[in-house]
Amino acid sequence: MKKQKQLIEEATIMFASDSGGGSQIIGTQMTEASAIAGNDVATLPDYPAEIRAPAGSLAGISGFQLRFSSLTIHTPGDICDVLVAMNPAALKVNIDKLKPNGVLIVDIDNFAQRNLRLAGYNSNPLEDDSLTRFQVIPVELTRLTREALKDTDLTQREIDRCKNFYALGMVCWMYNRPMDYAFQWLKEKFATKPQYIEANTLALKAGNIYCEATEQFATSYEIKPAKFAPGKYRNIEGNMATALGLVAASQKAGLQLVYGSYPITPASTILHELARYRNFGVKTMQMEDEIAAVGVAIGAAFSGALGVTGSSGPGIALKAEAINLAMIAELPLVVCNIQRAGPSTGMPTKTEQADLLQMFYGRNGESPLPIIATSRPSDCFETVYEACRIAIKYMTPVIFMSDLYVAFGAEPWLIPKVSDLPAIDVDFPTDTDGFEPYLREEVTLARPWAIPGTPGLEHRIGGLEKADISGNVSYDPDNHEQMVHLRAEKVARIVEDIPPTEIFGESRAELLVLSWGGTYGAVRTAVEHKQAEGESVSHVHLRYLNPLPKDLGEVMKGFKRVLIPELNLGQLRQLIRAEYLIDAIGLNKIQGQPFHIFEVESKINELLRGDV
Amino acid sequence: MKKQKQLIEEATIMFASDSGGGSQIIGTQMTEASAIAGNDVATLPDYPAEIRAPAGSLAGISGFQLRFSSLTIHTPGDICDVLVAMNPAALKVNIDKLKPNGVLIVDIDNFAQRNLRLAGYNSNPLEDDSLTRFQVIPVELTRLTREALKDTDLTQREIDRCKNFYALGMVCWMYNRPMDYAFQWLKEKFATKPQYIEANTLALKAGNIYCEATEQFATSYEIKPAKFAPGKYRNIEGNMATALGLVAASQKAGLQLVYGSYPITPASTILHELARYRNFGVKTMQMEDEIAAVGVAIGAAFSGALGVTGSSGPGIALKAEAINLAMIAELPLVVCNIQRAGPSTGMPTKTEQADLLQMFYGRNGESPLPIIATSRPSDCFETVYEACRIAIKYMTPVIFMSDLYVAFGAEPWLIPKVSDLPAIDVDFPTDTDGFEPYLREEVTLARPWAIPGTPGLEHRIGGLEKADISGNVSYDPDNHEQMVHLRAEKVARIVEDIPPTEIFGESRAELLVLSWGGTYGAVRTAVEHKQAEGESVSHVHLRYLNPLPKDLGEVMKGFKRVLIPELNLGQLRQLIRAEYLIDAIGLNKIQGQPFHIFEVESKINELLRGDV
Amino acid sequence: MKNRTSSSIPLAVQTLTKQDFTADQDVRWCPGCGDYSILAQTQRILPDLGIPKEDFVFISGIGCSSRFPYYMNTYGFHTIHGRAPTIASGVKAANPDLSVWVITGDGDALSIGGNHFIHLMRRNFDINMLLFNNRIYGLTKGQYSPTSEQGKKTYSTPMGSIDNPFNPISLALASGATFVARSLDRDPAHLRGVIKAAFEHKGTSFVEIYQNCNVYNDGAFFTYTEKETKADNTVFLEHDEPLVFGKDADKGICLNGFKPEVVSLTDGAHTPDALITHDQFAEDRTLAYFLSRMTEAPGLPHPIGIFRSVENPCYEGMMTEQINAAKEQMGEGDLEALLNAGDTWGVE
Amino acid sequence: MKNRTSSSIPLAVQTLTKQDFTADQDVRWCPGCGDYSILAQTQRILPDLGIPKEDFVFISGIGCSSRFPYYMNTYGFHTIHGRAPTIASGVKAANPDLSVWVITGDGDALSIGGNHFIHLMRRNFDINMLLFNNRIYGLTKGQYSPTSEQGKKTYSTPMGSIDNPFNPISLALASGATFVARSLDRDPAHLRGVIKAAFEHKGTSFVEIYQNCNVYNDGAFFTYTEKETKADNTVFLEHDEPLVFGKDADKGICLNGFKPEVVSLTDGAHTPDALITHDQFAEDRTLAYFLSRMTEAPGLPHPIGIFRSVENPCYEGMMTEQINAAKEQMGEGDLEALLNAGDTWGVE
Ligand SMILES: Cc1ncc(C[n+]2csc(CCOP(=O)(O)OP(=O)(O)O)c2C)c(N)n1
Ligand SMILES: Cc1ncc(C[n+]2csc(CCOP(=O)(O)OP(=O)(O)O)c2C)c(N)n1
Ligand code: SF4
Ligand code: SF4
Ligand SMILES: [Mg+2]
Ligand SMILES: [Mg+2]
Repeated sequence: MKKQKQLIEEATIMFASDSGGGSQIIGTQMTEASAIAGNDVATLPDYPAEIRAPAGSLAGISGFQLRFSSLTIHTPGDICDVLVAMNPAALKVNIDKLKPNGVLIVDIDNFAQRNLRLAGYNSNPLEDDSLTRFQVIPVELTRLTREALKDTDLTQREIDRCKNFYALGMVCWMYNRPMDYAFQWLKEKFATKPQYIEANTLALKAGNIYCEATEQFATSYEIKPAKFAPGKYRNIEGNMATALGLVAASQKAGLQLVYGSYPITPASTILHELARYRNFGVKTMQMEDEIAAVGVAIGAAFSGALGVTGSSGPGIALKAEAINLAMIAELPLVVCNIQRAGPSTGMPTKTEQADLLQMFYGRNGESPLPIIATSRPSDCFETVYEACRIAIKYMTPVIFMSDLYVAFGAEPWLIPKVSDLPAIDVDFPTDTDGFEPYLREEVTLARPWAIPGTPGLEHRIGGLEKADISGNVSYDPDNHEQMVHLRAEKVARIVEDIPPTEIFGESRAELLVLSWGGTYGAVRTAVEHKQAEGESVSHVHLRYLNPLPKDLGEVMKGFKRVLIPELNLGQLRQLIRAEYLIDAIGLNKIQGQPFHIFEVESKINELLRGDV
Repeated sequence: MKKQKQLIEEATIMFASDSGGGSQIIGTQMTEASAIAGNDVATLPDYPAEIRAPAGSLAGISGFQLRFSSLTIHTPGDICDVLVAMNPAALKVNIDKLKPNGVLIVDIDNFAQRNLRLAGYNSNPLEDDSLTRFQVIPVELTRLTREALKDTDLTQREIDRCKNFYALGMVCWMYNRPMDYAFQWLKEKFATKPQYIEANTLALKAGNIYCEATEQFATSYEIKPAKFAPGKYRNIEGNMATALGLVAASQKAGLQLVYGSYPITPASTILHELARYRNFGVKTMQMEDEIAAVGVAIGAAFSGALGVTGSSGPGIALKAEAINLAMIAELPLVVCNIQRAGPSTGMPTKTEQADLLQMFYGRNGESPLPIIATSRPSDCFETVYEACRIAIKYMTPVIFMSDLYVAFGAEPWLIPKVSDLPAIDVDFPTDTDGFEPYLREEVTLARPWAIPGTPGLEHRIGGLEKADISGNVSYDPDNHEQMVHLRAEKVARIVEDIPPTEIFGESRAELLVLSWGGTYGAVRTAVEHKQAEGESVSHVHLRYLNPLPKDLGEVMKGFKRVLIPELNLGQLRQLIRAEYLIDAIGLNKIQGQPFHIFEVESKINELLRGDV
Repeated sequence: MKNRTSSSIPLAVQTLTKQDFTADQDVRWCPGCGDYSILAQTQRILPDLGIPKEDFVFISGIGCSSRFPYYMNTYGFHTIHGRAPTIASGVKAANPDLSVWVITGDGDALSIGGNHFIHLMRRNFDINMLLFNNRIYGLTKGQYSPTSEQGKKTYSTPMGSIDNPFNPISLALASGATFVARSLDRDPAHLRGVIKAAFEHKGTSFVEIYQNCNVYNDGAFFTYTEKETKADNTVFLEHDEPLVFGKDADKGICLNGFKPEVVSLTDGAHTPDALITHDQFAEDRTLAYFLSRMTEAPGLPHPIGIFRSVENPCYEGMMTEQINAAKEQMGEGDLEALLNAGDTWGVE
Repeated sequence: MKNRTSSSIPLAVQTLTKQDFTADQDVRWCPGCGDYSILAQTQRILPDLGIPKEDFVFISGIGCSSRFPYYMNTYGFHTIHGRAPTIASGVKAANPDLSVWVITGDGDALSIGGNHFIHLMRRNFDINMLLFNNRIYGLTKGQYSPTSEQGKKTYSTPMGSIDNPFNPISLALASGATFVARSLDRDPAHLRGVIKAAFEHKGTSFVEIYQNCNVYNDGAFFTYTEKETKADNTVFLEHDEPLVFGKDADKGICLNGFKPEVVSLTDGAHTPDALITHDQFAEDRTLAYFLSRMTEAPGLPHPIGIFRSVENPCYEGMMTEQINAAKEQMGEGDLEALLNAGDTWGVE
């Protein structure tokens, strides 16, 4: 049989299996291979809720969505071209994500009665008519894998665990991906267990050959490299980039990094990542709770280290009192809030951006803090680095906001040169002459970072209101008012560090779409599409939430209407309305899921044309 | 010598001494006596910062300001007619509060070199010219008291502690106050120490006679009773009224009251007060921290009690995560935030209203909660009662906001009849038929309060997102969105319980002054004054902050401008601007002190006339 | 509820079965997880306790273990991380008639919830706490916990953890716990017995259950639970019995000053009389504390069973007493009188 | 800093005086408060410790006691209620060369801060904690605390408190504290000695100091501090010495099973040899625990002194070791290499 090879622009694939089934692994393999092949890639892992559910149950399905493209892309895709479903539950959970006429690969060996029942199917969807709108490719994946590995020494159970690599081999064939990356990875991963290297390599190859051999697969696809700015790239997950950004900031500042944390999804992987950098002098401390975690970071900051703490909404709530202490003590501190879907425990493995106002206001009294948010995995590095820079320059805690979607997503990252990273100047005063703990730098209003161990600069700080300049405890009414204003002013002055707002599109148009955080990809793509259709719409994505860029009010004046899409009930909108008295319109989704591009597009359509 | 008696409308007196010196006691005595005499009264105790400082030091001064009037008053007064200063520090701390030509009574026996130095005086103010703008009445208070009590068996130290009653005797003479109330009080207070009754009674009388006898006092004043609505009155402090309101709500609802708390200024006295009501079945539980305190209240609510917790800003911050749990679990709970000056530990003995946005937004995710605020000591009862009523009716935590100024202030309270209190209906379901833990009442959207111990209604709740109706854990995207909207809608519907907004003054005018919380008195008085001068200004004071009254937008349209005076940097203003896109103007004071009437008046002037 | 004695059990109650305590939700622990056994034993023993189903309340924090209440067809509250003891205290304070159970994990109880843990112990509410100790954070996918052994390599400690672990039994004792026990997920009969004893104890009952997390910390307790090693590495505490252990009950534990010593019962040098006799009712808690420390000394067996069981007044009981006393002294609260107390005056 | 031995003390350091440690702020405790003495003894002993003033850091929570750092002319941080141990841990972790002191109260350390307290003990940072135990909340004006005796009447417990108090020494021991001592505000020499020993101990040192709050809990410890009663009601623990006490050193304490017994040394029936000999260096902490419980039995004297002092690796030291090991294994971190690690590709 003559196979066809077709050139396409891009593809989106979803791997889905029981959570122990290896979807995350082969998803990552395919991502790396595609990235190395020069595609732009974007991924979206979809972890099951909390605990490993019994095999075959709906609650236990783990998914990995991957989009790779010869064009620049910003999201893992609204809808999939291919779905690889390892069992009925995986099918059921994900079938809605497959586009009409999309390719559905299923392991039919797993479609026995018991599995169907576990997935809540009354009849076998492969046998009834429910899947006719797709190209269903049933594969005896279990049998074929066993067959391929029958000469290995592995137990049946071990053999079955190689099925995912068999599937990967198939997908590699479909998209003409070289398998070298996977071979290499297996060698490193199982360095001490050569039998696993062999078996998975066999499975991989067998899957690949299967496609070449069988008539089920007629066409393979080729996706050319995307155009990237020149430079060196690697594929990176959001939390990994955040961890690297923190290490980079500490190194550039010449400071020790002390990261205090308490495990919580989706922040934990920052802790895991940083714990591997002891050779950079990084001190990760898993503490008894979130309060202790921020406590050690504050203590470290007082001692002259870069103190950082990270958590997610419920844990951040617990840190509020201590963050407020750092605020009044005017110590540099970076607080990473990797948001997940709330309220309360909420949906811990789902994404949302509903903690913005919590970060603004979740502390008693007037407690202004700079807040910046990352927009995508590759942006985490730069944004958290900027958070560190501001914290040190202005002597203030800074809130860095990310979210689960960004934290767990991956995409190519243009690796910066260390020498190109912005300088972070640290000045530990030593001069006792005229030293005062709350004497401020004129421009930034930062107070001196005088650290224990410095002779002659002994002083006391604390959470009681402090007298201007001396820092002594003060109950003087006018002093309190002055200090409240000084602290607000200090944060306001950070506006000088914010570059002019970049408008994507015309600076005067019908509609401005204003966004922040992890919605960047969907919003940017939607606006690109609309602009390509000639619509009068522009996009501004905010990194700095507090203070807002000083030209933002002016920028918004160029537009008849402002649309603010958010994964919450309208939190940025509330701030924009209050600040600029603009009747900004919201597009609000609160489903624990990122925006689909089409959702943003149709809201734009609605606003531009009045179609509802 | 013939003494004169002069009829006046009102007077404001300040007693000031070392914190052990008894100012609070005689202040309270004079307040009660004046209230019983039919005056309207308002008080403002001014506690020193935290700890008892050494005798004679500025930091240790405790003050008590009292205004009594034959007219209706709303504040303890901007400025005093009389200052009783027991030592130089008391003088120094408070002299700015005495009006020009005001009466200054000092204990000259305490103006020795050492005391002057402790107070930071270089020269004796009684001897230099610094006090010429006042009517200084130096009294040998120490010597005179010792003289008067020389025949008692008390030690000199004990005798000296009676000085405050000597001073009270003098003030009673000045304002023609009967001393019976004080006599009676002494009898009860020192029931087991008759020698103290005798001594203080002697001192009281001696002070009174001293004024009658000496030429220093030429005029005494008489203040006629104020006009009150008919009824029975008592003088009440804010926190005491709050405690009574909670007991009343629990009794009317037929529920046990469980109050979980952890001591913190200025909330602790609610705990102290409630701890005295064991005979009402009130269970006060002083817990290990604020989290445990709200935890027991939530547990109690789950069990079918009225669960209440109280704290101040820093403690409230700690409770955020648990309050969020109660929100998603949809349990009735009342959270009392008795605000103090922040941020962080701030100025714990001073007042502020800067926690409003914290109460709105200080929790992760979308976490809407009803918020209501009391305006004055006598209003605490009704407002906290209303908080309980809403909590139970709508099955939701409710935030009750007060502040230190209201909590520690006192004024006459028209005692309600128990039968007149609004009904609080509690319905614990028992019918197992069709029972679902999250099946909602149609109008209020309240879910059923099915309590442990009820056969057949066994069910599980928790902080994970729950499926509509069944309350089971759900990760379904659409369900999450629906639940987020349902919870928001439930709070929004409370608007139906809010009476139409009362406008004090014309409903169409130049200026609306919009206020909330403890600023009521100063704002209302300022507006009264301006209205009396014929100015076009009205006043609306909000009890309900979330939701806002539904007619508020309409109401505000009747005014050209809206002024929002707040003891913060503009928190209600931020909400009003965002909600109504109105360019509301702020008058913001953040000094740990309440507004003076004149401050509000001059802002009104400025806005009405453009004088700056 | 505990004061209902078995003789007064209504018939309807006696006929409850395990099935009655099984909720309709799918159990979502990893296949093979030790939590299944604890759930099953609890569901099996509850029908025997003689109280109606609706009087049971299970309250948990967050963690794999804390999903437990969802699977029990009783009242349940899956609260927030570490705070279950506080919410349970509120439940019990408000309604002392309920049988209140706290389900928690080593992270939930001893890390974020450490403070509530020690305070619950000292207050002595009549609450039963089952701590599923798997020496790992299961739900957040494998970080070390406050009971993980020093040097443990986990995702958050790739070079090994450096904190010393807590001994939960010692901590509970030092906090004032009146009932302290340890059991094993893999010894169903013993587990049921301990759960029952915890229920029967009036006051806070603390039960540490060694629980296997087969995904993140597999085999952590196999020395104490598996047939080959169990007998030589554990000693089962029985009241008034000498501390004897070993496959053939051939070893015993003697006291040497304040130190425990293993002796052979077969070499003729020692008889059971020389051994330490367990006294779970000892007012003084030094013995119990001493036993709890045996876990750390090498060569010594691990004690399993009830360390201490002493009756002390319960918080909720004392609260009720105060209320009764107050009512006696001041009369049942009268709201009208309360509002009108103090100095009042009338205005016509 | 503690590893600087006295022989290597620079001259400048040796000449520090109490005055050098006195800050310019007015001390604002109530006249007569026991805090004054603790402050004075600390200021007196610090110059003798042989380290420069700038290396001292005092960290406190909130409470009367917690104002302490303001009065010390060293680095200081008056943090938030209960959290001082966490902030101190951060200070020490970031800079192990500093001498870090936590100043706390019974409410601060054992109520809101209980969790950080027990975790600090188990981590064994080289930090010294002085707990001012006045068995009351001073700063918030007189509510009962977790060390208040049951039945205590305070503003928040007009009918008496119903929780059992903690024994801070027992709790510290059970949490794994390596140095545990008790001293008295009114015994300046003893207090200085204990503070010095705490400083010299490498690892977390916990010192409970009985402190008189003359305003809200006056005389709480007079039995142990005042001349008339002190000798008969306290026993001073000295390493390797028998437990002897009484005005004329006429009484001693024997061990009976696990129970302490007071015996007379004058009736001829007992000699000092029969008494318990204190061993503060015992690895096993049962003796120390046993001594800590003596506070509760009636008739027994109250132990004052060092209960336990054992060297164990410190958290910050092990952290440094891991860092050194990592550097050795992987080489000093190279940022450029780190960013470029993994699979990279170039685009021209
Ligand atoms: C405030 C908060 N912090 C952190 C978490 C994340 N979290 C959930 S469970 C858990 C630890 C679970 O460990 P353990 O209590 O031992 O329970 P197990 O899963 O092992 O049964 C953590 C850290 C959370 N849900 N809430
Ligand atoms: C979060 C928080 N909760 C409560 C308080 C109020 N508070 C301050 S100090 C204190 C207790 C003080 O008692 P203790 O620690 O024994 O210190 P002492 O004043 O007796 O020295 C409390 C409850 C606070 N400042 N912050
Ligand atoms: S992760 Fe461990 S503790 Fe959690 S369910 Fe799985 S096996 Fe059990
Ligand atoms: S209240 Fe008590 S502890 Fe606080 S300063 Fe006064 S005497 Fe000392
Ligand atoms: Mg665990
Ligand atoms: Mg105290």
